Amino acid sequence: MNIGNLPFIVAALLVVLGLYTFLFKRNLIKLVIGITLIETGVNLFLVTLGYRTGGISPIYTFAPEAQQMVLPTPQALTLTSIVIGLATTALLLSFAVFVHRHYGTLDVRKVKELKG
Amino acid sequence: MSGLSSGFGVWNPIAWALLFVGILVVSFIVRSFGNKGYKRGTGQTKVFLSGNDEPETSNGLHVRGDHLYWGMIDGLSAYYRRVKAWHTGILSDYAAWFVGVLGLVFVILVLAR
Amino acid sequence: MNNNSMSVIVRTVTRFMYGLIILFGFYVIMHGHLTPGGGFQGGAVVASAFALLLVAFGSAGLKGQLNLHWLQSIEEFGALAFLGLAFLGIGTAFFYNLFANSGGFLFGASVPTGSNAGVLTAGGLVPLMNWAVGLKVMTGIAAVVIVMLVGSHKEETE
Amino acid sequence: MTALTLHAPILLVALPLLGAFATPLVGKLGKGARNTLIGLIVLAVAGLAAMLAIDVFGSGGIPTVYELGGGTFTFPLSGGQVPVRILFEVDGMSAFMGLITALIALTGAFFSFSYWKERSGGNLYFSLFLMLIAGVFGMVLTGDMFNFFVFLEITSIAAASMVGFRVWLKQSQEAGFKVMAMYTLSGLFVLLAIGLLYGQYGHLNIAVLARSIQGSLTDMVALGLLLTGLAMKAGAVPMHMWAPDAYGEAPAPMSAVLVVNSQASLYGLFRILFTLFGASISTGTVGWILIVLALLTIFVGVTMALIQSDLKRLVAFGAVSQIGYMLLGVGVGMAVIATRPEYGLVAMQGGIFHMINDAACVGLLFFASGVVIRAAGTRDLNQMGGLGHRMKWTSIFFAIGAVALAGVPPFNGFASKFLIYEAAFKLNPFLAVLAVLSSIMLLAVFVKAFQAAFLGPRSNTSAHVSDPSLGMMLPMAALVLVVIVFGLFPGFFVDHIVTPAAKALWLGRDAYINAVLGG
Repeated sequence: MNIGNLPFIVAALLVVLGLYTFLFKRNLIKLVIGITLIETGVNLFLVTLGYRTGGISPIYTFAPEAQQMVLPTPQALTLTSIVIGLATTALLLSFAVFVHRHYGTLDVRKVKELKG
Repeated sequence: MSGLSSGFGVWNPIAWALLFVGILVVSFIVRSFGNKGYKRGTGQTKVFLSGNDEPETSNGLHVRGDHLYWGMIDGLSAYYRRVKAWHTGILSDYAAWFVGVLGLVFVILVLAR
Repeated sequence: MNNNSMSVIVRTVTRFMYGLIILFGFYVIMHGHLTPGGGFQGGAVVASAFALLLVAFGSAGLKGQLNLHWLQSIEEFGALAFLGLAFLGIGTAFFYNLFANSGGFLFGASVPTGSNAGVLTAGGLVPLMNWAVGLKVMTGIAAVVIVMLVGSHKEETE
Repeated sequence: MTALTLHAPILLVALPLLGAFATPLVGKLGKGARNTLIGLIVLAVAGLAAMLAIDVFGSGGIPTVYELGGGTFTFPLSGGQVPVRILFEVDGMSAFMGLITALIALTGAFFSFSYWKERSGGNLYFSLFLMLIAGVFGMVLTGDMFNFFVFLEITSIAAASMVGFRVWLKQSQEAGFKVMAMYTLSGLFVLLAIGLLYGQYGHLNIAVLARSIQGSLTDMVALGLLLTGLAMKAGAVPMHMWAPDAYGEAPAPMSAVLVVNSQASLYGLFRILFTLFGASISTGTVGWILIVLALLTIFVGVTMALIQSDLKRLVAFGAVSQIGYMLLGVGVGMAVIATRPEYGLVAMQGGIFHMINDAACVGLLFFASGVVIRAAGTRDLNQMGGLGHRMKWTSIFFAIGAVALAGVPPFNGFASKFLIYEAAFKLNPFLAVLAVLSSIMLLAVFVKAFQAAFLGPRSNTSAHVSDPSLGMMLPMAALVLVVIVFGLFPGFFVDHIVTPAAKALWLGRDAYINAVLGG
């Protein structure tokens, strides 16, 4: 098996683990952790897409001459995704704080006043 | 300009409105042929509830929201029991349905390819 | 000292470190157009210094040092500055880099091709936008951390 | 083409964003200054959206392309060039969605000025409002997949904050967490799909991707992720459960904007199916997936609305069911696109026309229900009654919105549903039967709401209420005007704004690609 494919497998594993956490854990904080796991998996996937074997980072400051660089676009995408992930995680955790204050619990199965 | 044609059906709101007004006029004409012996304040205007007396209420009776369509909801109770149990309000279930549909769509798309 | 703050070791190390962390953050923002990093990363580094202060000294220990209203105002200013810089080039197109290679004193130096030692005064609007983003991110994340900390403490006392 | 029209696509995004960041600062000067700023911005946005729409609809189906940071290239490109910068590409469908967004932004902002007058957190409210508007405009105008994802997340964050920013309300916090979690999940899967497409073709521009797409197995996986993720964000059953929570717990004017946000996700879904993938997928299968989702959405939405006793939740389930009609119309169009019978375009017209009708009617209903809930002091329909004695105009507006949404002639809801019924009947009579039946049940739903809230004898609770101030009445009246004018002259609007939008999706794939890459 090609060693270059390993990051893709790790990314898929992270996504699956995140989904598992999101679906089967009961604590709201753990749900948020599940979401960040999926996010990490997707980010890893994106950044791996741009990797070229033996490539250097795509910056010309003191760059060695005539060496191949990795693709910069996926790195920009990943960075944007990380920034967005920061905002969503902060928002989700803030909601979790206030849910705990109002409901007195972080159990996802007890936070269900809105139903039917 | 106002009409809408689907190629096999036609919908024209202006014509519809004219027809509506026309039927209204006709029904008023028909109504004017009716019995002129109608009197207010007599037994003719009393509410008829299968011969029973009108129930006394202090400031009028209001049929509340949940009382409407009681029969229909009761008739569909088997459906509503299921669909209410389905809307649990638990976030994990929301996500489970999403993942389930995702898997189903994958299978269908890959099979249809 | 109030009982929210941590041990004397943590406090001493924090006193020593936080200035350096902030300095490093500013470095990352300033060199965003030359080295890895930029406005967001540098801003996050600076904000981590604020977070370190909050953890070490507790929210009560920092009362009056970090004013939430000021932080939010600076954050809005950073965002507006970014959008304003993007609007500068609207004569050609939104986000048009007006100053690049203009030879002017505002980051107008021309960019050499290929490997080079890095020209700090090149990049046109990009370094300015990095500063705008850096301002927004450092104050924004600091505000989020403060709000979360204050929120969770209120809960314990109630 | 004037300079303003040229820059309209980016100004539609940048101006609300500018307003969103300036609102907290200007708000320190006072409410008057803040409201003036926001009023000017929404008026400018509405004007720009109208100008853009006139320009695009008048161009005979050639999309407008705007290059961010441009000045180097002229579009369409020639000789195998590919665009590297972010492009905004506006065709008929994008301009149509821009009109919907502008309509709700305008009425929603002016309604909110009065509605949020005595409430706290006004700066935050309007800041999030403008950010949500900016995100929706970005989603419908962009021509770049990753840019689409960024705007999708902007709308997600703004919408979820909007649902839960009143931290003192218990249930709004629950709704906020649920909505943000589900939006994030859908956004991440959309990003994964974009990564899959980028990994194969090395581009993010929709036009370039559309030209090179092959329909490989990886493409199908990406399509599944995009389809499910965007359908969830639009609120299609069985992934709709967040929608009534969100619409029900957000402030009333914001619920209307959330519905437009759902429609923007629907737009993204249509754009991906018709323009990005086009003929490289099995259109019959995907069309029928949409139709099945649509039928479930219509039926479950309506039946769940019938048993609600919370007024806003009732309207919210009604709004969910209407998403199904749009899916049904466009799904029928998709299912027959390969054979191209004459009713395919009719179905598309119906589904797309229903978007603007739904935005107007549901907006009106949410505004009116906000007024009703504030007057009655409760959201429980069982505790309301007799409000119509003192709130004559509000009850008339609510009734008009309700019958129009339920598809009673001669209002606008019937005009669009007529097209959907006819086309769906041609494909399979069962579809039309279920759609008509559900429309009738929706009428029953609103009869229940109207009877419970407005009819009945005067009571202690309804004795001191009155119609709201002119600031709230005028936006509602404007939406009523839209409902009636669209209802009385559907032919004009279908010919001039809906058909260009439908053709941009149905047969406009080549025009969309050629506007960027050249013939």
